[in-house]
Amino acid sequence: MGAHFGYLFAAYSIIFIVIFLYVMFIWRRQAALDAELRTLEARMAALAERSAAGGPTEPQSEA
Amino acid sequence: MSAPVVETRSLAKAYGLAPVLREVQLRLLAGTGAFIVGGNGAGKSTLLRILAGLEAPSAGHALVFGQDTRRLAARYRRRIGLMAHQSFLYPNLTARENLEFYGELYSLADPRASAHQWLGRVGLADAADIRVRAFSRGMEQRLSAARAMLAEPALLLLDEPFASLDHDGAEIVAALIRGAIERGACVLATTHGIPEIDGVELAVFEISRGRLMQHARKEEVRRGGRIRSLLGR
Amino acid sequence: MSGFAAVLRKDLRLELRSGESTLALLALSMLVLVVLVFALGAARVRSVDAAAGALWVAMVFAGMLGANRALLAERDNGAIRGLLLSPLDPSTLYAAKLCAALIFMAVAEVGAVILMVLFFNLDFDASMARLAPILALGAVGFSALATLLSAITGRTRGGDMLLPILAVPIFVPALIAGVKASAAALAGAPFESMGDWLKIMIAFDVLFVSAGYLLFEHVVGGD
Amino acid sequence: MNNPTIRNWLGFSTLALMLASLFMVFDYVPPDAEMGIAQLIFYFHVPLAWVAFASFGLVAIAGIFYLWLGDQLWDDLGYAAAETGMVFCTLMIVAGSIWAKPIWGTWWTWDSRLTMTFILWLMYGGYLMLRASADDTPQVARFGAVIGIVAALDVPIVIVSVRMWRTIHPAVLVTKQGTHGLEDPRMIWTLMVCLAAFTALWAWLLMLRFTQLRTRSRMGRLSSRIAFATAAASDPK
Repeated sequence: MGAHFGYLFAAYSIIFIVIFLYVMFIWRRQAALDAELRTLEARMAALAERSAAGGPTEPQSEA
Repeated sequence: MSAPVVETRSLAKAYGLAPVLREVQLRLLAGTGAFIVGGNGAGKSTLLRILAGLEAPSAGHALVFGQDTRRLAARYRRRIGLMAHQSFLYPNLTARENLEFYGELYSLADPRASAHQWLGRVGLADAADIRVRAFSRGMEQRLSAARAMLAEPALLLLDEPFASLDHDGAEIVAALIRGAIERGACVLATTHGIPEIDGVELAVFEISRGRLMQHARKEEVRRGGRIRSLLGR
Repeated sequence: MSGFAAVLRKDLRLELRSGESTLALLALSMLVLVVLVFALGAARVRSVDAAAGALWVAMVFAGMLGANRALLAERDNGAIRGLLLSPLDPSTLYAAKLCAALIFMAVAEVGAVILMVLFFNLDFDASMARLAPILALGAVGFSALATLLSAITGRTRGGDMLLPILAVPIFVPALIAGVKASAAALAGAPFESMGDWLKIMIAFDVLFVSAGYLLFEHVVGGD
Repeated sequence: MNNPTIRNWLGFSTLALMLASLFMVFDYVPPDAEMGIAQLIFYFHVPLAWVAFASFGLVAIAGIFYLWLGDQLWDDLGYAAAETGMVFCTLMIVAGSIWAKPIWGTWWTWDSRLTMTFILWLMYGGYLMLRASADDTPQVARFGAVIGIVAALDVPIVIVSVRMWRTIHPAVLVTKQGTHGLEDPRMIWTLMVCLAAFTALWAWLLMLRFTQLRTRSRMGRLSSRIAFATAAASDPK
């Protein structure tokens, strides 16, 4: 009976390790996403600054 | 006054983060011709592909015959002729077989007769039974023009129709464009330089930095083009 | 319907002109059979199970190659765009492409069956007649699936590699049924005894021909 | 759905349920008389199977809605479901295999259920490879939707064919098959708690990944708008 404890232990640890790894993977993607978001925010701030300095830059329609 | 054949409303297109077309407002009526000039990668071909329904705009609307080009029903697709950079021809079929095949797809009354007629019009009657893979670039271009006009479309979209054509070939294609406009079709073409087609009033637009602008005087564009090319585009 | 006939006629004409696909399919079938003869060893080569298995392996590989080639012709000069721009319905295009693929596969299969009989020391007898409908059902199912999937994989990076990865697992039920029914047919079993296997294959064919017909418009064209 | 409160609440209940199920498996439930201690793997194996199949079903449903409505939301949901489904399906196969070794004496046998699961695993592996090999364009989203639908359509035929394949051939091993007599009510309770725990875990992971993919899609749209605005701002007056 105790002889099979190794299998039981292996099964449960693999399940939890893989789930943990998947959560880590999501976590790292989130970090990358946050970094991307920061660059976007920086670009938006630059854009706002430029439009404040250079007057109205609303797209005009023509043709 | 009939409804415009082509109408775009605040049309925009981006590939990834690169804006290609912005705020494009274009209105073209039946029986008129318009040319778009602009450098390589200016978005001319993209605009034609969107109007043909081969690509979806990122924002805004493109209407052809009053229909959104994103979902063009077969009966509207039937009335559009597109001549693109790629010829859409099968290299292993002869010129005649290519035209007959497309004639059948467009359910022409007599594909065989139409193919024969168009081969004559583009001056390829002698090459009718030669496979397209043996064609020169100029011959393929002429056949491509015939393919686009085969079903007498009400809207003709031509991407660089004069590219790699010699003087005679350019004359032939120019005559076909004039003929199409005269029979009431709407023609929209892109070119590098400003074309002259005798007896036809052409509107000229320029795409620059993704925006479409109309030019009243052709000279202006010509000068602008020269300056841009001096600056290395 | 004239569009269907036009596309099919054009595909057959192109194929007759070059014979590329059918020849490549035949050559690949032959190579697969040869490899399996060597891999299985002389002792097992007389068994009908091995012969039926080898035949279906050959068919799957040949079918994959054929599906890849069928859309290749449309990619030269961007002809597929010309087709999508024409009044032709995407579903009609699918039907025509499916028929063309089926015809090429049928020709390759006839060749593969002859080679199988020779390589596996079988006889040309009544069992061949029983084999024919089984192979036909298999070819319909595989062409239906591969025509749909190759339109997907042909437009992605590394698509040639992706086609077998996507197609083979989905084809498994028809493959199981086909191999089992073929082995039974070669062993001389009566037709009724393989009824259940044939039902599976028919179900597979009906499902995937209709799925392809309905879904094809979503995988060609646009963007 | 994207509410962080719900997400946190789900996360905490997952944790609590997981701890409860671990306690029940290792301390509360009596081990099976015949199969011994390794039978305890079963309490996690069955919930894993349930969430894996639920995920794959969700891929097909999301695919149908994507093709129908064209809203990016459905593609994000389908992608997230395929990914979590793949994680749980892999775990189910691994746990089942570890269970099979002491009980059946082999890691793997071409039993009908195992075969069916393996084929599913291959199908959705293909789906994820397709998504990984291409950029996230509307075109690839449609490809994913089509494959998700086709794979789900195939599942019933796979089940029938694989079952027939195995019943006609005698099983290689004499196995004590699927029908687990859960005679003790404690066994049933344990299984119920484990099912709840894994369903919560699945919902939590799916929500995390789905929210993330939603954010990414929205950011894609936003950055393209910023690109347009930047170009407009630098236009000559």
